[in-house]
Amino acid sequence: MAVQVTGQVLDIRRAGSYHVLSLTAPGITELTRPGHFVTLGIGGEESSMLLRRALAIHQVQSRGVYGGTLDIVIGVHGKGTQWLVDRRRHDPIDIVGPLGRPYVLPKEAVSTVLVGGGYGSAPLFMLAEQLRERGCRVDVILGAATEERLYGALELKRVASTLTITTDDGSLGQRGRVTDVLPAIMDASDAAVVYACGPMPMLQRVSAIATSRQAYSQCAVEEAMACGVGVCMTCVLPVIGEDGVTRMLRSCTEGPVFRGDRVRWADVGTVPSDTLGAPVGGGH
Amino acid sequence: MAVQVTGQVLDIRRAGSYHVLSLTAPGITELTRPGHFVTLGIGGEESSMLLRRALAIHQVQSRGVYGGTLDIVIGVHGKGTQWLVDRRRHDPIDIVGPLGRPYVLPKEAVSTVLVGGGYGSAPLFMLAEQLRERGCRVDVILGAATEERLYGALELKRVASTLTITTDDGSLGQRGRVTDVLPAIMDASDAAVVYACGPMPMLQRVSAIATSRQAYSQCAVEEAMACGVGVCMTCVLPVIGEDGVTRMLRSCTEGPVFRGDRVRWADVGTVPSDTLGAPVGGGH
Amino acid sequence: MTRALISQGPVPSAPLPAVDMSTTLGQLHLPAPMLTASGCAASGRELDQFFDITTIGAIVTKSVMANPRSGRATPRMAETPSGMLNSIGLQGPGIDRFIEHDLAWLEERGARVIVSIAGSTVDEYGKLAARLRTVRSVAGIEINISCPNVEDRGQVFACRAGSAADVVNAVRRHSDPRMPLFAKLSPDVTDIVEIVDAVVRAGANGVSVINTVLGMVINTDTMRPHLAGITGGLSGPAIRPVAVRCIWQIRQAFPQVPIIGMGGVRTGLDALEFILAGANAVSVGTSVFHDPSAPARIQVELQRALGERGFTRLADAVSHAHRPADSRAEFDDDIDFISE
Amino acid sequence: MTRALISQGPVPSAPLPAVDMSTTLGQLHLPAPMLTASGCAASGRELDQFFDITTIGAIVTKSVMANPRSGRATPRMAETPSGMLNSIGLQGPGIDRFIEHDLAWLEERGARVIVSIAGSTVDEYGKLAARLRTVRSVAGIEINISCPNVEDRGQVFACRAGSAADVVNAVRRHSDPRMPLFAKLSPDVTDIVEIVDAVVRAGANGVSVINTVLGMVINTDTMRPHLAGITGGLSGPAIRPVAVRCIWQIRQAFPQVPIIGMGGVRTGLDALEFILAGANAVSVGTSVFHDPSAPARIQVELQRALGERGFTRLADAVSHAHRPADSRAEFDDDIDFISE
Ligand SMILES: Cc1cc2nc3c(=O)[nH]c(=O)nc-3n(C[C@H](O)[C@H](O)[C@H](O)COP(=O)(O)OP(=O)(O)OC[C@H]3O[C@@H](n4cnc5c(N)ncnc54)[C@H](O)[C@@H]3O)c2cc1C
Ligand SMILES: Cc1cc2nc3c(=O)[nH]c(=O)nc-3n(C[C@H](O)[C@H](O)[C@H](O)COP(=O)(O)OP(=O)(O)OC[C@H]3O[C@@H](n4cnc5c(N)ncnc54)[C@H](O)[C@@H]3O)c2cc1C
Ligand SMILES: Cc1cc2nc3c(=O)[nH]c(=O)nc-3n(C[C@H](O)[C@H](O)[C@H](O)COP(=O)(O)O)c2cc1C
Ligand SMILES: Cc1cc2nc3c(=O)[nH]c(=O)nc-3n(C[C@H](O)[C@H](O)[C@H](O)COP(=O)(O)O)c2cc1C
Ligand code: FES
Ligand code: FES
Repeated sequence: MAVQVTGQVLDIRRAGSYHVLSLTAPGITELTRPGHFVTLGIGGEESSMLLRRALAIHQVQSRGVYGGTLDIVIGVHGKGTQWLVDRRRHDPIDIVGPLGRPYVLPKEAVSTVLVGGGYGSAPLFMLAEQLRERGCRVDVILGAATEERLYGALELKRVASTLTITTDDGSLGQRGRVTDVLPAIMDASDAAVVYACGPMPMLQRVSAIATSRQAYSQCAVEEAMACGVGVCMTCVLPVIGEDGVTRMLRSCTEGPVFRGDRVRWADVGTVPSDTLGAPVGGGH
Repeated sequence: MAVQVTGQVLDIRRAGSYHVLSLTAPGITELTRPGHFVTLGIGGEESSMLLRRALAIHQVQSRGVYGGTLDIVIGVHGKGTQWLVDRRRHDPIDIVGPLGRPYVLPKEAVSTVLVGGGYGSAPLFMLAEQLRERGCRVDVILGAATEERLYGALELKRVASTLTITTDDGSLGQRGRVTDVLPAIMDASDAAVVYACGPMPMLQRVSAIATSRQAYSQCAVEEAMACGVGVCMTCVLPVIGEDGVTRMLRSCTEGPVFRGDRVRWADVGTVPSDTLGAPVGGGH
Repeated sequence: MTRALISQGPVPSAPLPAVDMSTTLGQLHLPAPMLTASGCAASGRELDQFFDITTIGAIVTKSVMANPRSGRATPRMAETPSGMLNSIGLQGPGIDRFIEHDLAWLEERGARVIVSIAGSTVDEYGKLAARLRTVRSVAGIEINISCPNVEDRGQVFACRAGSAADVVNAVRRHSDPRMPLFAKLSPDVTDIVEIVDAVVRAGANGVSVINTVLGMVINTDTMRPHLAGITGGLSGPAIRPVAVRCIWQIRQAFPQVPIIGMGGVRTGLDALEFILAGANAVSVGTSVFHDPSAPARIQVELQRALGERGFTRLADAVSHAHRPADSRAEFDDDIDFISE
Repeated sequence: MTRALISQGPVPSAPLPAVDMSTTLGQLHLPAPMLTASGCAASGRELDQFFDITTIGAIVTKSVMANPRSGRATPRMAETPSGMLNSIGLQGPGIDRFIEHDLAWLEERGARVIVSIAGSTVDEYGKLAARLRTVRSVAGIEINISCPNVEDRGQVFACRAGSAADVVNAVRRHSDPRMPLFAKLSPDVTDIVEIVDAVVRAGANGVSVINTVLGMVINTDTMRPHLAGITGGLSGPAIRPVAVRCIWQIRQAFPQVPIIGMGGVRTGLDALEFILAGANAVSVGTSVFHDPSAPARIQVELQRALGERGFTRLADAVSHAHRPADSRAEFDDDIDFISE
């Protein structure tokens, strides 16, 4: 269940190369679970940018004078995200959410590893807290190209059992990639679940590492979305169902969180020939 | 000669039902004469509104810390003017100007009457000052539907020999129209020129009254413009040339100020059949 | 600032004027004129959380084919100025599962449904129509003929009068004779009136215009076509003037043919424009992606706009822009000239 | 905020990369690829106050007819989402005054000129070509065939291969055999490749695509068509994907035909998109109304964009998006995955 509300900008602040936008979002925060996302209308009524932008929900505050507020972490990518970070206090923003399938939490108090790439750490905060509440061990790995593209390391440190940082250029933490350190960290805690959010190639490798260690992986993907609510079919990727059949599933409603071992990572961006209803011969 | 500059909003304030926008406009103010206009880019870079909006230059200040500023008076009409009045201090605005043919000033110190309808009074301020500098008598008539749609009566009073106000509803000044009082005022001063700015039907009648009294009229028209600089041919109206031939003239470059007796007011919005190159038979 | 609140959903700020919003599309009577555009509302379920889908005229479902279909590879969309390109490739569950799953839900929900069908061959269209004959809850069929004909070098059915008519003919023959059929046309033709003529002769009860305009975007980073499908369909407000023109041309040529209009409708005034041009009902497509409550919001805005213009029946506004000129009323010399 | 400064004119902020910007359109060599679109720059004079018109490739002048022409009644334009409609009706001074007045000025100014011509009959086109034969300063002729043929129920020449070819044929016969001729095509056809085939066979050296898309706006206040001409031509960024698609289709079918591309180009990246799709030169139309220095600004932005992508010659980028897929380079599994 998602709702559409007009929120207001409460605050916008920089964090490294990102911006954190706090919005009032009455009615949305109450329903939010880790891994949910929102879509925001861009550019005002006379905007030439028709499509909403999808952003992971970072934090929610359900009470307080504003009756529900949420934070999102924005990396400026193009004109829509630029518009968002140019907002000022009290500006209205049209919000739809919470959207998507959130992370699935383990029933038991197992060990977990959370892996975030760049702003992909944003949804891991709520997740880490809820896992801790359930008694899970939570080891966190954050990676980015360079220090200023890490988000929230200090805050995550507070809630994590361990925090490991990697940067491509070695400007903070270990030089290298999150997947360089993941195996050892999984092994140390005997992790049963890996939660990940970040670029597709990262998710692919995280998922492979988890699977090779008989662990579950829960990966939040990022596919271009036109509607965000499941009606347009733009955001699909090939996913293997329980019946062993590959289908093109909508990442906005059947994701963005998928079981890593179900996603045909190497085939993302294609329609594998054994997909249900795949083109025969000349294609569609 | 017009220039294109990025100005900055210095101030925006209400005046009755209008807004007065003050902009830095280095390079434009120096060239401005009464009757000139500017065009402003609307909605920012990702705007769906492609066309610039034309606005009369109300006042210019050529010196000062900002190196040239100008004021315009805006009546909100649709989404573009709404966007303009929603600007805040320091917002950038793309300005092209000064554009058009300004009012022609008399060589001698004759009596003049200035007639403004609604925000049409905006360009009359500079005009009144310059006419007074030349020793002309300046009687001003302002009219509007209702009091709050009059602009600048107090300020104009200072520079005018007399100021007469009419409103359709009688909320200020005489109940009626500017053309009800124009004949008597012209006769009283033996006016040689009438300067007018306002809606087309007003200009038509002002021009007829002036002509019937052997006076010149200088009317600033308002036609929808796509380019404002003379390249698109959208802003035309039928005007009789010195050779007696009617042509469809561009109001952005051959106007906006026309001699009232040259404009075929009753035919505005049509192509009179005796226009140079008019369609024969079935039309173009 | 408060203007942004317009996208807050269908909550009216002032009491709605009393306007009879019902409309008639040949034999099909609908209590309200707004529809969802095929492919932009799936089968209505997802939108039902944003507005009550039974309050609008009907849900037009995503074009369904005979068999399950994966659609094309991604990227399937690109944002363009005031529009978007899509190249979905008709992903869908196939007619059987669609009937069992989607139509059953819509029936239970009490929504009116126009089912959109698509085929790769004339035969497939006929089979789809035959299959739907057994289903009670179908109020009408929209025949999406903007599909490549695999039997004719991938020529799009909608682009030639002959192939367009063949498809409609097949559907007509296999449908209940009382089933309202709407042929959904492509604007990418030299003469749309000729196509309308062909499909009406072939048994269509009305037409839906317009489908998307063929377009393309090159990604300036990869320096290749952005869409996996290379070309895609342009939709959204960018194409609205093209849609209005098509509706106008069709209404000029066929004063009585029922028209479902679509293409870039975003507000009640846009919908009014379509109705004045000749549309009997109006579908909302891409705007749903911008505002998931758009169909219901626009319906309310339209009702208000009609009331403000003195209409008490939507039907009276249909084709109103075609009325003969009445110069006296419009060029009245005595109008209040200082209206500013 | 600083992004808005982009419309400040062609002043580059960093040194421009060295890129050979010259381009070749058959026999016509131009030092730079940006042109003005016909009807959006008059004869260049007004724009010369905003940028030096000799720095761009050429001025394409407003389509001129044999005799003076008043154009249509107003309103002649309507703003639409990311576009505009126009219905000017080819207002102009007629060929004689155009040559004496406009061409003479352009020659004196030292600008390269492509003259656009338009006619109501095949014969008129021929006469215009013959008249231009006497003028030295014409670098090329653009034949605007998107005009109604008064001898054939107002059918637009560009919409049928036969009439399009007839016009081009007449112009070819009356022109200097070495005069580069470009047929300016309408996108409002079922198959643009077929039209290109016809005009090239008839003697066109290249094509200009696209002219405006037929559209319409209803004024919801008067509840009548907004334009005095009822329908009008849609231009601006809204139609850019349609233009890119047409250029792409033509380049796919004709690897060598020179193409002047236009339709909604607003930035250097837009121009690059056209070039990658197959355009050899790019015209700027409606964007001039938004930013009168657009052609020069876009040319600078294009040069920068080419340099950033490693091109040293514009010519190497032409049609680059058609290059065969090279999967290795593009789907490299080893890319830096935490690039964010
Ligand atoms: C479920 C989900 C969660 C996301 N969470 C975050 C987040 O927390 N923080 C953050 O900074 N970004 C997040 N993104 C990515 C964000 O949506 C894009 O950066 C943004 O849409 C880019 O818009 P733009 O106008 O700046 O870029 P442009 O490139 O100008 O956008 C053009 C079009 O492409 C789409 N697009 C471009 N890049 C992406 C992308 N990476 N993913 C999806 N659509 C894209 C845009 O939505 C738009 O429709 C998320 C995306 C998804 C799908
Ligand atoms: C020479 C000139 C001087 C002007 N001076 C002033 C002034 O000092 N103060 C002021 O408030 N207004 C002035 N106007 C009118 C002003 O340009 C319009 O009110 C404005 O363009 C409307 O834009 P919009 O987006 O608010 O309305 P919309 O109706 O949304 O505009 C849609 C399109 O129509 C055009 N348009 C609509 N109404 C007019 C109009 N009345 N005149 C010209 N184009 C129009 C717009 O420019 C735009 O392209 C002047 C117009 C001209 C031609
Ligand atoms: C993502 C998407 C998918 C579409 N799928 C279909 C479809 O399956 N069948 C169909 O007839 N039209 C389809 N269309 C076209 C729309 O129904 C509509 O005709 C077109 O988009 C113009 O309307 P709009 O501008 O309101 O979207 C689709 C459009 C979009 C944007
Ligand atoms: C106001 C206006 C006038 C035009 N006049 C002509 C013309 O005289 N001859 C012509 O071939 N094209 C004419 N065009 C079409 C443009 O040259 C161009 O093909 C079209 O507008 C698409 O490009 P754009 O989107 O950059 O404007 C005109 C376009 C506009 C907007
Ligand atoms: S974004 Fe529309 S279905 Fe997922
Ligand atoms: S507005 Fe373009 S010529 Fe006047």
